[in-house]
Amino acid sequence: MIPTNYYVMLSAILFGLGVLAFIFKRNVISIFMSIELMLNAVNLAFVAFSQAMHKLDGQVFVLFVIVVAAAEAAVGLAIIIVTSRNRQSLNVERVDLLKL
Amino acid sequence: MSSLFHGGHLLSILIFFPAVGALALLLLRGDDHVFIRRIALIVSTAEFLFSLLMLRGIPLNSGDYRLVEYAQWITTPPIHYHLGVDGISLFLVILTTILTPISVLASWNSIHHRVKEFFVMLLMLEVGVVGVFLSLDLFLFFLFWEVMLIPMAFLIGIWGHERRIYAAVKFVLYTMAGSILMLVGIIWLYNATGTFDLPTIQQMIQTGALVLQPRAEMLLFLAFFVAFAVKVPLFPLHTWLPDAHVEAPTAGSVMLAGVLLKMGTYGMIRFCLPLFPEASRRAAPWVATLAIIGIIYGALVALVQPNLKKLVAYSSVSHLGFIVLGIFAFRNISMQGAVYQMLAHGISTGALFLLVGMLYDRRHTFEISEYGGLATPMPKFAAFFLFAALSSLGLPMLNGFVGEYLILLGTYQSHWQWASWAALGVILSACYLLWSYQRVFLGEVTHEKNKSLADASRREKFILATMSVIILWMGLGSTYFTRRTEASAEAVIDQVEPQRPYEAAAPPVGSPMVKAAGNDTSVVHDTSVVHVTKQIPAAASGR
Amino acid sequence: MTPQLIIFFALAALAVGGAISLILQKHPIHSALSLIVVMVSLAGLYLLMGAEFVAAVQIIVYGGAIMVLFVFVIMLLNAGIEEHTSLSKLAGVPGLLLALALTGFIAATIARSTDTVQAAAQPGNMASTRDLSAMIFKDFVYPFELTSFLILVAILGAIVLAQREKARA
Amino acid sequence: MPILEHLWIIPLLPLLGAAVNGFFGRTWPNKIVNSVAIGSTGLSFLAALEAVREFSHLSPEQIPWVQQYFSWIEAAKFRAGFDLQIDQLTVVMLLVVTGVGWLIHIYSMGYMAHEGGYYRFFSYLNLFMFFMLILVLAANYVLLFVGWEGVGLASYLLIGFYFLRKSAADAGKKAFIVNRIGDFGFMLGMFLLFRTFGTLDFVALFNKATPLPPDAMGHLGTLTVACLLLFMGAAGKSAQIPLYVWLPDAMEGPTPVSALIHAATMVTAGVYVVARSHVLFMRAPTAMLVVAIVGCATALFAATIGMAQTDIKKVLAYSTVSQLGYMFLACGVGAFSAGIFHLMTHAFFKALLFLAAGSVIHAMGGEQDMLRMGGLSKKIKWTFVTMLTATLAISGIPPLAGFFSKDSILLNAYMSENGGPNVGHLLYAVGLFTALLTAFYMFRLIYLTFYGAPRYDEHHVHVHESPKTMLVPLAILAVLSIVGGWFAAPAFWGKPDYFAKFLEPVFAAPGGSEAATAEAVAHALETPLAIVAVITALLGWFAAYWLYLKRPDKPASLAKSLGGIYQTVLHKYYVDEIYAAVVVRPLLWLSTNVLWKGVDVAAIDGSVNGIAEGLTAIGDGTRRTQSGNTRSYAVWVVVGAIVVVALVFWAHAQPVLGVAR
Amino acid sequence: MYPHADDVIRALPELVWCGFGMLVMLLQPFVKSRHFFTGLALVGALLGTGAAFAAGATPGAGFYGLIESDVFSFFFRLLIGLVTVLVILAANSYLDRENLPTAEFYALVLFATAGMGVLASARELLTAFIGLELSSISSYILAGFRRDSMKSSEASLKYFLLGSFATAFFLYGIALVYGATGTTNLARMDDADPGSSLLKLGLSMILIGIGFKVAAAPFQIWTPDVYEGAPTPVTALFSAGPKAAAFALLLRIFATVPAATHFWFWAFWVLAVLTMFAGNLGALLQTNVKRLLAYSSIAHAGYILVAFAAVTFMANDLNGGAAPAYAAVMFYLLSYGLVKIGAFTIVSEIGGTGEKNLSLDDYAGLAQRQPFAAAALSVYLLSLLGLPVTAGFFGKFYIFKAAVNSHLMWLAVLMGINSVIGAYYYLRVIVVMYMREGSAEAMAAPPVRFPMAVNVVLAITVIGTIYFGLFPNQVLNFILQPNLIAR
Repeated sequence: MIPTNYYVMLSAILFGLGVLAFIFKRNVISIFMSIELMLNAVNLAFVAFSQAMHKLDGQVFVLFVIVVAAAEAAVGLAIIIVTSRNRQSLNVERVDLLKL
Repeated sequence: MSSLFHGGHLLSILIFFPAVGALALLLLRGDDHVFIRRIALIVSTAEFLFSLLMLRGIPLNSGDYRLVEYAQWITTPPIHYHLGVDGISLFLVILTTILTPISVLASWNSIHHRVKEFFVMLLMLEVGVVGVFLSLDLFLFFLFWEVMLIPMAFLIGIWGHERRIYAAVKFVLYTMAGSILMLVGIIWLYNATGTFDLPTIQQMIQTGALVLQPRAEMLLFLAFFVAFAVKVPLFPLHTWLPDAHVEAPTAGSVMLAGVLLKMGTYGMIRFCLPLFPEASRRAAPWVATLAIIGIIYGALVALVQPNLKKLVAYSSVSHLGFIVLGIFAFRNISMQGAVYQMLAHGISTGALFLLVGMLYDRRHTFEISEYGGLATPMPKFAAFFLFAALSSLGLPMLNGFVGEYLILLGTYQSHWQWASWAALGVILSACYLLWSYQRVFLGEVTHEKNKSLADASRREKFILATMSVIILWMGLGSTYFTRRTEASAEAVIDQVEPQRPYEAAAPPVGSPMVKAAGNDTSVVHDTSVVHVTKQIPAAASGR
Repeated sequence: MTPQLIIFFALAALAVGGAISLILQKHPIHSALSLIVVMVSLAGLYLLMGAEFVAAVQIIVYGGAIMVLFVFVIMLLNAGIEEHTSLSKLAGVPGLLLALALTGFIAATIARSTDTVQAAAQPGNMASTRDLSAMIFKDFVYPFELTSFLILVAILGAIVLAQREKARA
Repeated sequence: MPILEHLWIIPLLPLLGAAVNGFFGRTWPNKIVNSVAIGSTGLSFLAALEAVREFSHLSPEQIPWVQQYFSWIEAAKFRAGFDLQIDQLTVVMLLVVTGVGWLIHIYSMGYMAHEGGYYRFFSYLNLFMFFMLILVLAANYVLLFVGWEGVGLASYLLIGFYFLRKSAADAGKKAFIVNRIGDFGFMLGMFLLFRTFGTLDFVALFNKATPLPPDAMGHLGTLTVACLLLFMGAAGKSAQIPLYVWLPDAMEGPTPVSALIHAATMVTAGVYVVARSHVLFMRAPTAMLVVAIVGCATALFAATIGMAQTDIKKVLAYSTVSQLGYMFLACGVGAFSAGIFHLMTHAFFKALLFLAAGSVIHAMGGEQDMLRMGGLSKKIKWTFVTMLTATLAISGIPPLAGFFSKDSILLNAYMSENGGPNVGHLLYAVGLFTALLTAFYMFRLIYLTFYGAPRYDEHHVHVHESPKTMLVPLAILAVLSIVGGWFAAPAFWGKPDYFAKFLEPVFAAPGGSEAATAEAVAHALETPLAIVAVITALLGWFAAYWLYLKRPDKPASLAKSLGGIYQTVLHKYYVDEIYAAVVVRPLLWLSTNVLWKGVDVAAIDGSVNGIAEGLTAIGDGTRRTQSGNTRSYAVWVVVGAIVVVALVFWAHAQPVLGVAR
Repeated sequence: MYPHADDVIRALPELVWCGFGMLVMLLQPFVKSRHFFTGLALVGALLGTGAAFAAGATPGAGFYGLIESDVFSFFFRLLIGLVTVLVILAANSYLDRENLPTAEFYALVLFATAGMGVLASARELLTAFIGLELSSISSYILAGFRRDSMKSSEASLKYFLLGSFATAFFLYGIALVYGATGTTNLARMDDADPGSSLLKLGLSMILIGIGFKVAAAPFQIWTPDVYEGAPTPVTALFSAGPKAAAFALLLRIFATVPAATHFWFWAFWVLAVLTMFAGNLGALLQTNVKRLLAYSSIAHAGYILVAFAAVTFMANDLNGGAAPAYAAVMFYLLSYGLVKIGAFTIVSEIGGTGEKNLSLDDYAGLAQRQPFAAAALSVYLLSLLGLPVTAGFFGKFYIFKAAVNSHLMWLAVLMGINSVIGAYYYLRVIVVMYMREGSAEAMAAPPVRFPMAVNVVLAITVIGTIYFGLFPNQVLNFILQPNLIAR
């Protein structure tokens, strides 16, 4: 018997690591990956809750999230491509034309 | 046509006729300046004539709102298009409507670019100001109060002098800062009463249907008061005024000094006192102190101004201090004086600004040191200037005296210290006006350019003569005005500090002076006396 | 300690390790591989909880399709080792502390929460794929349809953005 | 009684004259301007005479005769009407004003003949007449104040008549402002009276005041304060210490103006007001004492300055100040009729002095410095004779007018027991000494001007007698200066003083028997005191004679031996300088540097702008958080997350309600 | 038969918008005329808006309670539809000028619109999430639509990264709420235990996600950059549409989940203050008009949050005390949407090819060169400033009223202070247009001729702004219906 809390705690930790990754990665692709990490954390929580409450909808949500993540990935990577084309750099800190 | 004016829409016409005129001007081609000026003059003169029709609707000794218009405008929250005129607003409206054509005339030759827009703005300004004076719904009042800002800011900002933009922005920001608080106050009041209708709220307060906690009342009072104090302007909120005046074109200054400042004092009379009587009473010493500081301070600063227009501007600070003092002395006499002084100041300071503007038209400077000895090349002009200055410094038989005298007289009745300090302003006004008059007009002509200045032209003479006649008439026939303002002014005072027949309030003669002064306030609060309270007509009277 | 718990901790450690590796790796491709590790270990956890379908989708769509896309793009853009700039003052120590604080708070809240979460997760066979499909196509048909538009948008976006312009000046 | 019912005609005529000349006179020849100006004042004089004639037929109950024309100011319980009133006091003033005024108009015709701005001059002069008549006819304080301020205005305009000269413009301004300082007190006095009595109409107010007991000595009761405030106004208008400084400067105006406004009429308005308010003053012994002391001090003070002046008009100006001091002394000791009497005689001889001085100046081609005159008696005989008459009159040589009036004042001062017996004697002594000085400086003037060797360049200055238009008024005034005092002559024979008797209804002394004994004492003292006074005057005369005719070298050496004292007196005790240093300059400095540049610009605008700048700086800071770096942005999001979470978890208490509904 | 016709009708606007989005895409290879797509998109937008009436006429929950067709969603669908119509009209000339693909653009706009519609009507968090993503992903693409522009692509990247970041929070919040209540359907959460810390945490996370969308400080951080970088018509859309939709979701959460309001008061209080100041202070020094308007958007979000503070405060008032606050939010969104679209349209037109003329200096003397544009922009600015006779005045008035109503005096006062600060920079633009002379070459250049469609947009927005500034009544009464939001 694994308490649901364990799962959710793990999801929280993963989510937090995702946040950390978002902040500390410089490469836009890596940053995007950290978002995926965060979404995975969410999924873990959904499944854990779903199981704990014997409700299926949590798992349905996971599927939706995965679809959304896929769509985001497509668009996001396209955006990354455009940016890298325009700037010849993938370092997010170099993308700072717009400021103040 | 006549039924239109009889049928109770006169006030609406007064408000919106200039707007129609402005719209008509907008549709005109912009390059025929003469035509545009004429249209503006005709519109504003017609407006003036319309406003005179109000006089027929106001019987003597009536404190009610007359010519009331009442219509639902917005249902949630209930906001009404509620207009009405009483003795206090009556002449302020007429003052506005007469100063507008005069401003048009004064701008005849001094405005060269964007002429059409100028007159449009002038007329829109009139719309706002007349609206402010005629609104009996707090919301409507606030609306016009804000509407008026923009035309004025444009007048300053587009047709003003060197630092016009700074002045225009300062003007708007100061006023807005004040009025936002007022908006909060208005809404608060609405929350407490469920209505924006001024007469209704007044009645609720009078009948005790609405009882505000002292702290709340004071905050509400302050919310309104600060907005008005900025407009007046009361020391230390006055610093926008000199800038605005100096930078504004003549017409702007005339309207600003003539009527816009009066909106502040009008607001105090119309809102602060009747709605928050207790708070008004508590605040009165502070307000009076500020007013007195303003009187003396304004005068002293005016005294040392090297800039003629700024001098007149600071003199307004001083004069308006008198008005505020008169209002917050809570005596019938001083209130009457304040109402009267509002009109008188409008005319005499308006005249001074016109004169200064005419000088500017000739020499393009306000620096006093650039002038000197002008009485030689332009004697008539000098005579007019002196006349206006004398009226401003309160020479008896001219308009400035009556108001000032009544204010001081009334104030003295309850607070002799206030009146005594304030009366110093009377000395100082003579100092700065006569000194500046001397430096500008007397002595030998020192600057070569000034030797050939033209005396007042026919147009200018017409303007100045009109102003002079009004000055003289107001100085002699003050009863024509005071009889019409009396009942309304007393109605206001009755709500703050009901007054008994005079004799009873007199301190025992021969009693020590200081004690007498101390006694007086307690006498006023003596509750054993039956107050002769005037009933404020309910809003229903007009419905 | 039950075996399940041991498996859980092993997978959890793997997941957390993968996540940390994601952060620490300098090369994006390594980060991507670390992410795959996380995903796979999460799939294991799903299995542990009895959500087989989700676990499968996780592996196929996430670990497979999406991560492949990532790797592909990394290759396409020829992304090298991460340039280590620190232009953002905020994203240094303060960022670290803030993020840790947030994480800590969330974790602490969850740990202290006394409601449903405390109930033990039931590894069970209730998550039949049939039920799932019924739910998707009945209860959640509207969002499901919307996701189709979402994918359409994604395609559209990819075309609009990444397409090389025909006549580029 | 047509004129009595239409009293307004009397002031209105000069106003019309002023208006007509003011608006149209610019293009008219002098003759028409003359006819308008002199005609209007002449008619006004005639109307006044007619009014007095009708007045004499009134029964005592009808006096004071009040006519209400229209309400000028109304507010609540306050009413100020355009109400005119005539009683014995008014009659005296009316006749003096219109009569002397008219004469001076005539004189001006000749004096101003060659000046520019002729129409302007007469317009102003008529305007002055209008306001002065309002002042004396007013039936309430407010209307009186109209005249009061109005004459101030006219005075301002006339002093500054030669406005191209800076000194003239300065003097006009100074006159107006100093008067305003007095008016400040006057206004407060009115306010206090209104507060106390609820009216400012003379009749009603005095009726209410009459039953009141007097304030105790040294006690600032309402009446005392009111009287002191009124006296402040009077001191301004009548050039008493400390507000006398404007009057000598006012000599910048044309000489007829000095004669009319700054000698005969306007400056006596203060005395008039005090006399008019005697009901109040009688009940304010402290105020009375103050009036007496100030008057007395002014008399002495101005006389000392007068001794050292060399400008002929300045001498007369200080003399005027001094004589006004006498009048206040009289009022202060309760001898109102004596004060008014002196007012009248002074109007005659001082107007005469000024006009004669004008004639001298005219003759000298504008020269005013006595040190550049001398030996004129032969060349301008008429002027000399009339001026000598006036000098004798002012010095108090019997039987000229000044003798009687001054004697009456000194007698009353001597008898005054207000504030203790010795006070009266002290006042008397000072008054007497002033009389000595008066005789001295007046004869000094005569000797310097008309005797000795000419001290001017006879080749350039062609001394000539003035035209008839100027001499006739001189002659008339000379006659009046001689006979003007004879009304009071019977007092020496124990008969009633006609003048005092005429004014008695106005100044009726309270209490019968006391007054009777006082009268007896007075009669006993009359002659001895008169003899002393005459001897004193003669002493002054002789001193002047000795110093300025017999030993003309002596004054210079005397001045040298007096050193600092002489310099001080010559420079008028440096009062102007002190005022400038203590009041004017600090005020200007304060206004400029503290109020304007300090408070307004630096403090208020500075803080407003400071707020604006502070906001801008914060704005800039806010802007800088927008660094453009996505990583920082992410941290901001985290910050926000923490803020939100923290607030949700730890700050969910409901806020304290702002107000009860 | 499932889904029922009613279900479809209740979701009809979104379906129409999506349908037309697809249609546009499908026809793209076949039709060369650019204006055809404008027309088609316009028709689609209008039809979708019209469908809102159909949906409004069929009140009730749809799709097993995932969405709700009530007055509330009707209002927001109309608002969003209006925004879309205006944006489509305004974008036409911009796309021509910048030579951007039209069909794709309009398709994305329509999809985004549909996403917003979903947000406005969703009554279930996952559906809302999908709607949010639909509009967000479209927005990311639209922001980078000028793909060879550095700024545009940067805006797109930042928006995408941060947007996804925030979405993760949002999603995590949904997960936690789900964990706490066992459901994601708002209507079933009415018995949720307000004391549950999991619920608190979940709702906080949701607030973070929505706060990001509505640009509440400190989540506002992306706004200026993205608004500046995005193509101007897209900026217009951003400022009016997604914001309204996100606020709609928030309002619905409040209305249906009583537990939600318990803890949020201070959060909204603080966010409102931070947002107002962040927007207004940041705008003070801006010289780029587009960026200035972006900051102004932040400030206005702050004002709306003031009303939200009032909502949360009054939510416990059983007598429906929160109704005026709802009304304030909704009216404000309407007035503000009109104004912002109008303003950005003018910025777009004045900006010229490549968005060159965005600086304040480019507006100097505009009143003389283009009096009508200057006048229109002045109307918008005055409305933003909150002067009477504009809709913005009433918007602000109602918010003040809501705040005062809830005794949030300090908040009202702070808002007042902000209004004054705001007045400064709005006035500055007006001052520049009217009171400053333009550069010689700018004055000599022929005035920019606005295309018809743009003029229509300006006319609609100006007239709307003034009309609602005079007669806010109908809208307000409409909002203040007792059955505004189905519970």
